[in-house]
Amino acid sequence: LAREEAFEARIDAGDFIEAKDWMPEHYRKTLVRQISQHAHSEIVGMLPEGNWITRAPTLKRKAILLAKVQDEGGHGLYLYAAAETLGTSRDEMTEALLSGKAKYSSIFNYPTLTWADIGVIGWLVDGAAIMNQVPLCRCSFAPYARAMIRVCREESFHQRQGYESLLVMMQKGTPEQKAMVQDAVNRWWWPALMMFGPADKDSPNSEQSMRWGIKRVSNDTLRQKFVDATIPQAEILGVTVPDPELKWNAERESYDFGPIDWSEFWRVVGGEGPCNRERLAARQKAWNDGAWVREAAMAHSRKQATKAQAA
Amino acid sequence: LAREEAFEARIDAGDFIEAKDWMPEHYRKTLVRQISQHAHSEIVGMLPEGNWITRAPTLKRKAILLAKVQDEGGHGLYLYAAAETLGTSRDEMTEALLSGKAKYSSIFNYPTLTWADIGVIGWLVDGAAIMNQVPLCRCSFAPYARAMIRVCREESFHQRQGYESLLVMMQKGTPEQKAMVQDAVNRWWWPALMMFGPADKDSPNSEQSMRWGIKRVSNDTLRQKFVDATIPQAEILGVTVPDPELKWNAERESYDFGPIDWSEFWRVVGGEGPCNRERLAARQKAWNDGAWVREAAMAHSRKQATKAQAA
Amino acid sequence: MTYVLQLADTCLIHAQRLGEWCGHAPVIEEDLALTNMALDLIGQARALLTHAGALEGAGRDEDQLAFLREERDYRNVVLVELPNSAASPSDGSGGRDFALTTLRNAAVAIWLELLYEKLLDSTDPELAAIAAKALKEVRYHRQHASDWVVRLGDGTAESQARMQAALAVLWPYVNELFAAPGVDGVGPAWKDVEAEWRARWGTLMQEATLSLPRDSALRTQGHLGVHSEHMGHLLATMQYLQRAYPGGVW
Amino acid sequence: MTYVLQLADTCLIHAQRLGEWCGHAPVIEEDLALTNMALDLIGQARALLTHAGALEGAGRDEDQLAFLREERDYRNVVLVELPNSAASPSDGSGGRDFALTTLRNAAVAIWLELLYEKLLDSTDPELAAIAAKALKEVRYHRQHASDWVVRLGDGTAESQARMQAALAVLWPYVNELFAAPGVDGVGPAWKDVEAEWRARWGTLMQEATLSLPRDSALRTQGHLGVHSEHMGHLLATMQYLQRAYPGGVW
Repeated sequence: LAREEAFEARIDAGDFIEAKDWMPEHYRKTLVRQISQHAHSEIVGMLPEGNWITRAPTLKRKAILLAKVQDEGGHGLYLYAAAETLGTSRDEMTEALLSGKAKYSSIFNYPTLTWADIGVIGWLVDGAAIMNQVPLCRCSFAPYARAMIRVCREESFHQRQGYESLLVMMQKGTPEQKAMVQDAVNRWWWPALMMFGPADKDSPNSEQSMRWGIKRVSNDTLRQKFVDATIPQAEILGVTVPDPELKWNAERESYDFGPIDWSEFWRVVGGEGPCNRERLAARQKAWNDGAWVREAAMAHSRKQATKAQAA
Repeated sequence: LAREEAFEARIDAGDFIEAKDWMPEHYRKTLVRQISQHAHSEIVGMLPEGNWITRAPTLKRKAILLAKVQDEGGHGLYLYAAAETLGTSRDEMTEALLSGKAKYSSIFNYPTLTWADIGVIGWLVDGAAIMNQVPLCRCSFAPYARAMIRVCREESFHQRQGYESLLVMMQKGTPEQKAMVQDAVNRWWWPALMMFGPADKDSPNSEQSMRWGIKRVSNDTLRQKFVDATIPQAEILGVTVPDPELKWNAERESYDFGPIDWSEFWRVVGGEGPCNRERLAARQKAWNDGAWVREAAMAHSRKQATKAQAA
Repeated sequence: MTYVLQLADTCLIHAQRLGEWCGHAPVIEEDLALTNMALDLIGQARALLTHAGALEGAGRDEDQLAFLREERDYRNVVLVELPNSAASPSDGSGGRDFALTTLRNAAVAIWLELLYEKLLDSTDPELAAIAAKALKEVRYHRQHASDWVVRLGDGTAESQARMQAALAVLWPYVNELFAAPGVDGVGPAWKDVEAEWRARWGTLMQEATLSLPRDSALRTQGHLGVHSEHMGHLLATMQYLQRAYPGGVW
Repeated sequence: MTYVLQLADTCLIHAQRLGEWCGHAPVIEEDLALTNMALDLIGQARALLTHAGALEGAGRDEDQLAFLREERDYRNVVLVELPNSAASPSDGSGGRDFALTTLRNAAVAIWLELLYEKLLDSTDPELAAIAAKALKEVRYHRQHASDWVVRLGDGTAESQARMQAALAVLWPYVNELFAAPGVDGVGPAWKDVEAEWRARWGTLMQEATLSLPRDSALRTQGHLGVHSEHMGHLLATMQYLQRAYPGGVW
């Protein structure tokens, strides 16, 4: 109990917690859940973008997309490693993902239907992710905070690349390309807003996380911040967002926006989104098809170890 | 021996042999080999054309190609049935094909690389097949002769459709389409000439087959006939054949043509053509993947029979 | 026009998937049957697309509609664009599962049969005529596919397990078969055939000793132009020649 | 120009197949490694295609060459266009076989390493510069892929069998790696690297406890523009956007 009080005091003082430090079990569990969920999101997130690697329209765009997806895989590895410092293993986390027990960001349960989706994912989805993650750079658990600093830096780069690719299409493209961009924005806008999670009043876990310094800013605050930052970008781009109620509120110095369809949010979280089945099936297949590879690698390294011992 | 003499006498008299009639073992074997080989060719022949069903350029062409491939499957079934009257089974024949023991026409070991190949296969490959098969309509074994009559009728239809599709491209198409047709002719011309088999002097089995009325016209004769019939069609089409030695011989009233690359012929027959491996692998995979289906169908019909008996 | 396109594209894309089987079926008889079904469906798609083009009045013929639209303008149900096997889920590639294809064939054939029956009374005489011709074809498809569903469902333990697994994959996508609205007098809302479809499907499942999966809340919207990730790959293949040889005559 | 295209297209198509792995590898580390290899190869292809375009002098840039040629104008070896799995042989679809992809990666990396080493002395300074930069990359590819070949060959009985089966599939296509003629001073005939390639490959096979299949008489001619049936499907996918949106700016 004394330890718990000391821990709380450290948190209150704005101290950072390292993996080797004592921490309450619930704090540890909350972090494992959040970090592994974040890692899973990076890995599952490779799928909708990977879907366009073979069809990227130019070699430059293909290279950018390959590099981006590679970064995401790297974030996944980095985050799995951060979670492992808390006493879980990658195999356990993988098992939780594949069995459906662990979640990943629902945004990746939407399909990438056109090339413009790739740009819009960079702009809106990475944009929302950054908005969510910047406060995590000050998360009380230091390894996660350090990971987030690196992740945010790379995500910002991806966001700018995505926005730039849309800008090219909107400013120099054909009417068909412009329509493609607008269509992609129409499909991704609401799911992007949902990325900040349920409204504060429906977000029961948030309070404890806030107290512990794992979460620093509330869902609705971040969502508002995202809308306010994004609408001017949309204007420069020359696209509209599919919200008839969106309008500038001079009093609040902020945009008002229409109600979110939470029934869709919960349906997708609950596993009935457009691509939930396929994303999970793809990861399961990769894992199952790869079993012989992983076994062979282990068998080979055992052989090498035996040889080394004998020598 | 008396039966053998009587058989020979019937052949000499131009009689047709039915499946129920007595026949020498060697005659039977020769026919089983030839008919099953012919059936296999129809079945394997579905693969290079099937390769373009998903990419046919118009719905009309897609429908024509689907119908053609369906006809080929039908020929295969019809010919397997004719071979079965000689006391072999479809499973035995299939096994011989999949193990590589039985042959099929080498022409199907060449790839279909462009849409024009589909037209050229109709024109040249079906054309050569018809040239080969018309004499078989008078084959001494009546079930085969009857099958050939039907097959030839449908093949002629395919040949005209193939030629017509080339004519459309050559007469109304873009320069790219015309180049595509010429390129396809360049690639299929020599393989088509090889479809008549080795030169007469290198065709040891032919003599016995001729004597028995299974084969009616020699390889070289048919090949010459094919060239003579085809060159005028090429001229109408506006394509050339890739043979610098081709020229009209006024004395023979026939075309002279250059030497065939028999080393290529034997390499492809021997299993080292461009697609031999893939054709066989495709058939093997279809057969293996389909095992559970065939087993289920048998199990179901046994169940039905048991029920019927019980009732 | 949208109503007609929803039917036309469903026939077209269904045929496209069937065409992938050519030369790879478990028995040659099925190579023929699947090809034949594809051929009938292409015929129906041609008639319906031509009619849709006429209704649109912008001079687009069957091929311009079939090959030169963008993905978001195709109105087929997602069910028919799913790959022939669920084994490679995300890239439109991969394998052929006879269980899945057989179940889908039966599901779509029963649905088309019910819709075409109602379309016989359409105030659009062209649509009624197309339905009358197509009805004979899809009745045969339904019979043939249903026979296979029963055979494979009530076959071996393995075949039943495969059918049950394929059914689990397809079932959430069936919801869309009852989603599109009707056009007064012209054609029924798809939900008007739902009760009868479910009744017939239930009977078939019973005969095939298969059990229905739990209903899913998935609501795909291919009929509104929102497809799965498989569609783009399918179209890349299907449209390739028309795209690569602009102005070509075939 | 043909000589440069033969290299450029081999890098390009090899990268295209590697790109299909993204998100589907046996371990995430390999998702990264395969993607990274694809990225390097795309970089090499870009440099080589740009150079080829300059040599041609018709104003075609890397993208016009990469996306807007017809199949018969691509000059890559057939080896790299083969699908990532031999399981679905005739339609370009189907699965990913890590054994096949690993062996192919090693085979191509050794080959590129040997060619690039010789190209350091090219009288074409641009080509020599490209080779110098690429050499570092393909050395790493060769090392990484070779490690996996050994690991999987000398791993479990299953992994060895899978490697041996994949080797049997690929082996006949290796012949083409030594088929193209050189250009005096500019670049070596491919057969000039054959002996060294075979020596290194033999060592690798020994270390991986794999046995070489019988040599095949197959002589594929992708480097002359005669491809396999897989190539058309690959190009339909790869070229789709450029074909469907003529005049687009990306």
